[in-house]
Amino acid sequence: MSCYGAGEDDDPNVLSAAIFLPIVAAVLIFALGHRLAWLATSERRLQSLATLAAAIPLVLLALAWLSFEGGGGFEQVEALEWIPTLGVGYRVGIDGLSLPLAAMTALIFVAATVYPVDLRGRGPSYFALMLFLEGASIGLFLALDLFLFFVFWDVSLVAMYFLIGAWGHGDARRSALKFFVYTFAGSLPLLLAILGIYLATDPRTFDMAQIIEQQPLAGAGLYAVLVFIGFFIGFAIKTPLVPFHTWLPPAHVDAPGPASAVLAGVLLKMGTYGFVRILMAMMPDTFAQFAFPLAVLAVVAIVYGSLVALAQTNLKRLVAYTSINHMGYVILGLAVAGAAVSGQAEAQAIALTGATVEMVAHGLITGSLFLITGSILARGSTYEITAYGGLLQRAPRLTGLTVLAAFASLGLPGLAGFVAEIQVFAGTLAVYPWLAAIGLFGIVVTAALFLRMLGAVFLGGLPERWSEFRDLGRVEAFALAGLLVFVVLIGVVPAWLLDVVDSFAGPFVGR
Amino acid sequence: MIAVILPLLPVVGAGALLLLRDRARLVGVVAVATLLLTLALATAGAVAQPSFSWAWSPMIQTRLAVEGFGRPMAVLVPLIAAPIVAYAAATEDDGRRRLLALLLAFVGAMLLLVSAADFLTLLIGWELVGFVSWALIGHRWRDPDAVRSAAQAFVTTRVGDLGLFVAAGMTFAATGSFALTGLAEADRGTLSVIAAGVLLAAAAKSAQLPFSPWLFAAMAGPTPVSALLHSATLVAAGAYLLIRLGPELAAVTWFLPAVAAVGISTALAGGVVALVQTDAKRALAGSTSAQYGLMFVAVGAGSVAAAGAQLVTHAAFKSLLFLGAGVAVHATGSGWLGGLRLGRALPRVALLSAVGALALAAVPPLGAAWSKERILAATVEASPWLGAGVLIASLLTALYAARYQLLAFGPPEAGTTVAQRYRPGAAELASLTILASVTLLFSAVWLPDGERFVASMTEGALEAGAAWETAASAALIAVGFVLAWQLFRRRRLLTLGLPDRFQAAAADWLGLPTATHAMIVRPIEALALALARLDDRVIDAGVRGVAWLARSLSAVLSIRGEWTFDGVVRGLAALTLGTARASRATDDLGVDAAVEAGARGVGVAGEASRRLQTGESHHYFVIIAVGLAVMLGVLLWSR
Amino acid sequence: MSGGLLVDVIFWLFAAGALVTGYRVFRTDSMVRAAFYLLASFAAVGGILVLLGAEFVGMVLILMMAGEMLIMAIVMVMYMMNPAGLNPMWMVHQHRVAVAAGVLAFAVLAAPVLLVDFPDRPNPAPEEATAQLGEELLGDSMLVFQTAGVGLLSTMIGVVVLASRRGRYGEADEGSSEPSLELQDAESR
Amino acid sequence: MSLETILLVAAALFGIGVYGALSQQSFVMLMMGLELMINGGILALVAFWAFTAGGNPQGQMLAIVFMTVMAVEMALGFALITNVYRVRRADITEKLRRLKG
Repeated sequence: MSCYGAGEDDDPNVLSAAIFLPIVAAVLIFALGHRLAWLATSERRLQSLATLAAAIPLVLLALAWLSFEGGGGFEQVEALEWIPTLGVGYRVGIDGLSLPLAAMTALIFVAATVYPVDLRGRGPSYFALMLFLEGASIGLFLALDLFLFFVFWDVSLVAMYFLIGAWGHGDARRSALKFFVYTFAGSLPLLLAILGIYLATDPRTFDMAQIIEQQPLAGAGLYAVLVFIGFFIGFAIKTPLVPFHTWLPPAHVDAPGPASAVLAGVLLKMGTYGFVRILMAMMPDTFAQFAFPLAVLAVVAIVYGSLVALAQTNLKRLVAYTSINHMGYVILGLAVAGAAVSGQAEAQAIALTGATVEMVAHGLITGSLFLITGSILARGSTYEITAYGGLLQRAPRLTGLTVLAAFASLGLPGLAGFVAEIQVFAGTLAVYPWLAAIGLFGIVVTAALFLRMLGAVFLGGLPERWSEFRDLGRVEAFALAGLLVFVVLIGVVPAWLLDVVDSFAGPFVGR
Repeated sequence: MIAVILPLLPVVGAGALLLLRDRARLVGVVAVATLLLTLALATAGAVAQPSFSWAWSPMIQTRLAVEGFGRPMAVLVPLIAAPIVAYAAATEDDGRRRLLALLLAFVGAMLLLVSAADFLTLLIGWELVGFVSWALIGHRWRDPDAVRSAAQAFVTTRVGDLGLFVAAGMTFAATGSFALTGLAEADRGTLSVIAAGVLLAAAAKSAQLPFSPWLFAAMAGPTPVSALLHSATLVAAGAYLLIRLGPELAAVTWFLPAVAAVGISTALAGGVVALVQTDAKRALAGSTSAQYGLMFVAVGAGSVAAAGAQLVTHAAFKSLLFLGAGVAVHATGSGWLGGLRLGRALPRVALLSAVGALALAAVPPLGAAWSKERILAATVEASPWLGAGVLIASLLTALYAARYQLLAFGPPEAGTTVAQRYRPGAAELASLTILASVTLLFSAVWLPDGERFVASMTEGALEAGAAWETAASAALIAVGFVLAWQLFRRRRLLTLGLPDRFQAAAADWLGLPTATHAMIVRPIEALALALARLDDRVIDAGVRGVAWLARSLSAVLSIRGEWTFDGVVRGLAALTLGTARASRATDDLGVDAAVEAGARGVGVAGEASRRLQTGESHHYFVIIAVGLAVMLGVLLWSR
Repeated sequence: MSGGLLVDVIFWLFAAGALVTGYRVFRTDSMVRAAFYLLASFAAVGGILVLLGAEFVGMVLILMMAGEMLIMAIVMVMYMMNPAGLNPMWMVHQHRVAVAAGVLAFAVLAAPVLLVDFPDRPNPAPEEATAQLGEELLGDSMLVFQTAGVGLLSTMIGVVVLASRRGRYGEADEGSSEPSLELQDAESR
Repeated sequence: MSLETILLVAAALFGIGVYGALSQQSFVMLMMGLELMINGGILALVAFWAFTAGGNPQGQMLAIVFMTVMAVEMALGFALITNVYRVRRADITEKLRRLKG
């Protein structure tokens, strides 16, 4: 782990630009969106502009990716003093974990921003929030300072709250409030835990790289356990792990499609990212203590999530519960990677790689699925699966993309989900074979539920009322294709992603 | 490089098809041409034995190699697929392009599977085959039954896929790589788990008991799909896996007997099913399970070579039979065996089909007879009981082969004239003819060098049967034929004179699907539903706890109420009562309530604290005093 | 500080007087009398201050309170019912709470008195205290003294403005209404 | 006469003042309570000065400031009472319920 140190400052400010340019764009759009007639009169113009702004980080992160060396430490670090007396700094950087996640975030945001949505006459605020959230999310993944991390963490909650509350449907305000209160309640223990780990550092610092090097809580006994629990609650709510997941379905169901995509694709990853970046890296011993219960919880999430999803009749709830199932895979992989076993370094590395890839894959896949549900709602104004049928006849493009996304979600080889799941299970079988065996059950149930959904919505006879069902528009199709292309790319030629992730996972586990 | 191009070629062809205009001749020619090209490439590959390594990541290496039993399979798959695709192009009008593209993709996936040299690639091919079969079975997607059947087939085989998942994972855990050759390094316990996984995967894919019923569901697809699926692709994958890995896994003591047990029980049960099934295609499906059962028996008896030979010969005649059945169904509009007897109406098809039926019954000198004989030899060597089982299976085979041929293509009943509604086109007849020729061609295995060739292709040893074995099986076949003919003449061949209910149950896999549904599917669905309900009202108990706490708190406060400040008391009482009421309400409503109660509690607290504002200065004084006291207390306490 | 037995006796007398009269303030039927009880209490405390050597402060306290209580008595007579205590008067609310709060306050204050060890640095020469104070007032603490004075002045002005009938915004009692003597009535408004 | 005893007396005065301030309905009586509290405060202050200041006159200074505050408070209080009485004819707290948001 000693390889984690401040890197060379050779490629300055690409990362900061990726974080702050969208935020600046958000402010501009918010300030000028209503004033400039050129923008205020055309939502399409506004949307195109916002999409351009949203694409900036994608380009910048692609640049960062190209110059990424994969040496095992943080790279392209940018550091500034912020509150020096407290050891708080503005520090951002990338490694094999944060880079794919940040890039995935940028990609999802582009798709979500360009995706058509009912703006309800408040276009500027919508896009401003989207862009703001994009900056905050990317910032969270790139932050190398606990304080900065927490700032982005909370800020992202606020933005998402407004997106759900103001542009959602159904009981949107209530769901948004629930989402907010629940996840905010999670960020309180998180804050305490951050302070807890901060107080244990010497010299006091919030710098992640330094904390990882210091390992301040090694052998701290009960204190470390308490800090662990604080972090755990914060991250588990966000992930969400099974007993903490009840905010997720209503938030998803009532959120607009793109916001759902962002919520599932990006915000959930913050929890799992925290698990790796903070819990596993900064307090590995304590994590190892809890690895087995965590793995059990993950398996419960896998099986429970898939079973509950199987019983859903609401399309969006179904997808939401499969999210819980998939995040279970992630946590399972992490628990395996962090377990205290000897002689299985290779399996643990593969599990960690798998979990990381699962984060990316789930972001892309579930992001697309949620965008698709948004499109279906826009056309059919209901999520009830039984209300549909035979849509293939009217909407082949929609069907094709949904089939692709659904099969990716159920882990079909050649698509991203499989690359992740096989690695997670290969690793788990080496460390916790029985848990893996139980978890595999989830794979079958997921297959069953997606096939059932596909059959009920897209195949079979077309009910009379959908005889005028519109297929996906060009923009929608392109946005989805943009996400799913990467799903296929990761699935078919995973090396480009796995190399980057391995540059993090290998040294991490081989510690 | 051939190793990579081989599976890719059909897929590229499939992509090309989708870009073409939907004309029968055009797409058919392109599809068949692709397959012929693939066939040529596969033949070259089988000779050159190319291999290709490819790194997913530093930790994961994958390898494609045309080697071992993969060589004959790589040739077999396009060989069988080409006539089937030609047939499909000629007969299937509904979504032809899609169907052909999927069939090509099917071939590509299968080629990937057979050229996989590591578990990961194997698993990829394995699942892709399953996926394409889903799309193929659900080809007539407007029919909800087809959709359901496709899902059933996919999910059932996916249960088996888990076995392969486990096998792959355990291999990695034990050896640090996914390579098939790594099995030798695995320790006994791990190998045992891997063996179990492989057996599960193979049994599910090859429609062995207890997974057999999905094969019936697969009948919902168009005929060419069934023909391909039963012969050289999906179902063959299971047997292929066992043939490929059987020798390495034989180190696990229980493995071979288990394989044999699964195989023989399926062979017998499948035989019964095929014998009593009244639907032409289903009867064939039953026979498929039974025939793959025999292959399992062969592997279990230690002779992968015999199993491999059986797999190859079976592919040819089973696709032939299916296409014949397809023509029959086309001609009459129904597959009910009681209403076919197309011997006069379709004489050429009947003749070609007869070749297949004879091969199914294992009549020498057809290739299938040779492989059946080697299986018998191997099993007798391994265990007399197993040998006896195989003999019974042979009798059943002869019976149902004859029954099928007689009922489907036998002479019509005297006095009935079948209206000529359907005349098979040239492409159909050509396909059938090619497949029949291939079946006949496989007779070459009886030639002196045949044995050596098979042994080299399957990398396994063969043993010649004793003379009595050959005689016994020939006699049984004869008995079977005679019996069938007698029953046919007495018009009892269709139901064998069994009572309806028993016949129906036996025909439907002896009630297995119903049992599966009742014992596995239904409970899982019920569990899912229950969990979903639970989830909707999660942490009920927690809420009840909160409500109880609030109620008791308010009770305590009301007792001490005299001593508390009126304003504060009112507020607190309202707060606690409100919380209690709110949480009780959520409790009743059952909407994941702990959080809700919390939220409402906050709301009520806000309401209550608003009520603290009485406007009475002395109340305010009290509050100030209390606040001061609290501050003092904190100060004192914190010192 | 040692003052001998006499000082002690006088102190106890003063102390008892201060407490008893202080208590009587709230236990008399006449508000005027209450005002004088309060004055007495202050006077007793002033006495103690003198005993302690703070003659100036003690005397100022007595003088000030004398004036103040006279004003208070006048105010009572002006506004309040029952100024002469002709009828029994018992106008309290939340009595028990108030008692509890009083006792509690005493307890909280008394606890540290009994528990804490105070430093013992008595004043060396009490006779000079007043002189010292004078020097302090017009020397180092001049600013404080002045500030207090200015504060008093502005208070006076403010008070006059507040209490005058004709204010900046017209008649102070414009639109006012006679409250009924019934509390219920007041509540219902 | 020791520091402790004086402080106890002061505490008792303060307690009585608290009781009065909280219990009296009449504004004037309420203010008397406040006065008593301040009274206790002054006593304690001077006692501290006398026993622990070691000759530093600033304790007395503080007492004077205290008294100033008391005077200000009383003056303002009476003025307010006068005003309130004029406007609302209220002389007891219950009649003044406008202190409500």
